[in-house]
Amino acid sequence: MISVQTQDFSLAEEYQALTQGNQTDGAVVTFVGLVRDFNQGNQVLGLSLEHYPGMTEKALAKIVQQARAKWDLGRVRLIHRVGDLHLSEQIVFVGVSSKHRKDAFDAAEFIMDYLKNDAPFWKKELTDKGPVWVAFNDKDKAAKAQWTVTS
Amino acid sequence: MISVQTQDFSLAEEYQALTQGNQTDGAVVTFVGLVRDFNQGNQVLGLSLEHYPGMTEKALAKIVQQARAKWDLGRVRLIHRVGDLHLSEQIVFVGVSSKHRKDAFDAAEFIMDYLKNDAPFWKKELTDKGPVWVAFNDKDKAAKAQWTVTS
Amino acid sequence: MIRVLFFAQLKEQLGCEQLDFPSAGIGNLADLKAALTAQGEQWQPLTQTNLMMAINQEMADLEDSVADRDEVAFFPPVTGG
Amino acid sequence: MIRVLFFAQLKEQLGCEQLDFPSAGIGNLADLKAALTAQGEQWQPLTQTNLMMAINQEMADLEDSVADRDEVAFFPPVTGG
Repeated sequence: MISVQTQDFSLAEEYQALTQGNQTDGAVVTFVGLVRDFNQGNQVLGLSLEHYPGMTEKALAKIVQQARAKWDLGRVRLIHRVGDLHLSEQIVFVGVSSKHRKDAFDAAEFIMDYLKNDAPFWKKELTDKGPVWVAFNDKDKAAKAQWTVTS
Repeated sequence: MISVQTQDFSLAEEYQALTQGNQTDGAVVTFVGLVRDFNQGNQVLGLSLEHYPGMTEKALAKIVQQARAKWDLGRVRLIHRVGDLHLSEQIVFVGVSSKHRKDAFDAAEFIMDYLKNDAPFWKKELTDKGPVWVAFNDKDKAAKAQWTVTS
Repeated sequence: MIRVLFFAQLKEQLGCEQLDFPSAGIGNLADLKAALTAQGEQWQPLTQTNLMMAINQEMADLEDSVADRDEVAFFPPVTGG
Repeated sequence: MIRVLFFAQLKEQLGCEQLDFPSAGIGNLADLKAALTAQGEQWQPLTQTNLMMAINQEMADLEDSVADRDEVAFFPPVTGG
């Protein structure tokens, strides 16, 4: 399940969807990214998320497909919100179930690392100094690169 | 928050405790381990979890402390159930919040890897062939060892 | 015609969200970018380094071929998640 | 006396959950293990490889010192999580 949406999501509902009727997977890893108060030196009041409709969904589907090719995964759920978000609001959810915990941990982290590099989303932060487009973080490039080295 | 308990836990409540009033952490990683239907060649109907009261709590506290020394973490919550558990029931929860996602992912995985080696819990599975003490998995030893190599 | 889209700060810098551009003489993304930039001073933001590109909603490079009716997008490095 | 605890399959194999053992002549965990094993055939499970040990609820090795009133535990490799 992949969704790009303006509305919020519920971790409890996502977890339910990952586990209900699923007796084969003993491991569930979830990641939630939230709007935090301080980023790249600015006090953040909220943010606006722009995306490339059509391409976004394809890019996310490809990332999940790449993860499934690398690891033995059960269920995978990926949600990314767009539009205006306030401080502490949820931005992104990744949930992975699998038989073994290492697969679930690796796949969830891989999906986030690839999303940060390959999915057409752009964040404009509303800061105490005015609106600021978030700059790409080279750490995210390095995070993606590690998966091709260690695989 | 560290707890060894017979009663079940709620991912939603744990997530709430990790995020409520927490504006500085933009990343939350959770892991849930569940009783799965097939393990080490046996059909599993349920399991019984024994532990070493007193030592268990100390061992878990030490593992969380080791994680905090390695990474910049916000909140950490760790729950392990003991007693009799049925198929698909929740066994263990780890939740970590942090400013950056890599710290949260690494710390959650580290805590599970160390718990699997250093916390005095023992699982007896009720299988279709009768009760079977779960054998230690060498993959868990390797999983722990990786953290001292890559750190 | 080639449908051309711009996103995020690039869209703001160009003051343009989308346009249709004649495909005549355009072989690849490099050609399209050069033709767009040649339109005038206000198109200089297209020459910034690190711009990302997509053809028909797939990531692409300057050497990738562009044909009539393709959808092309130019945008800054992505920052979602 | 040394308080000695056994867990999981080791507890079942020995048919014993805990006992108090005289500390006289016991310098370290190896001494204690040898003295327990010397009690008879039913204590042979203590000689299995990979047994883990704790002194006062901290993981310990055979060389670690044991004193009167210590709490010592013997158990198989752990399998929680």
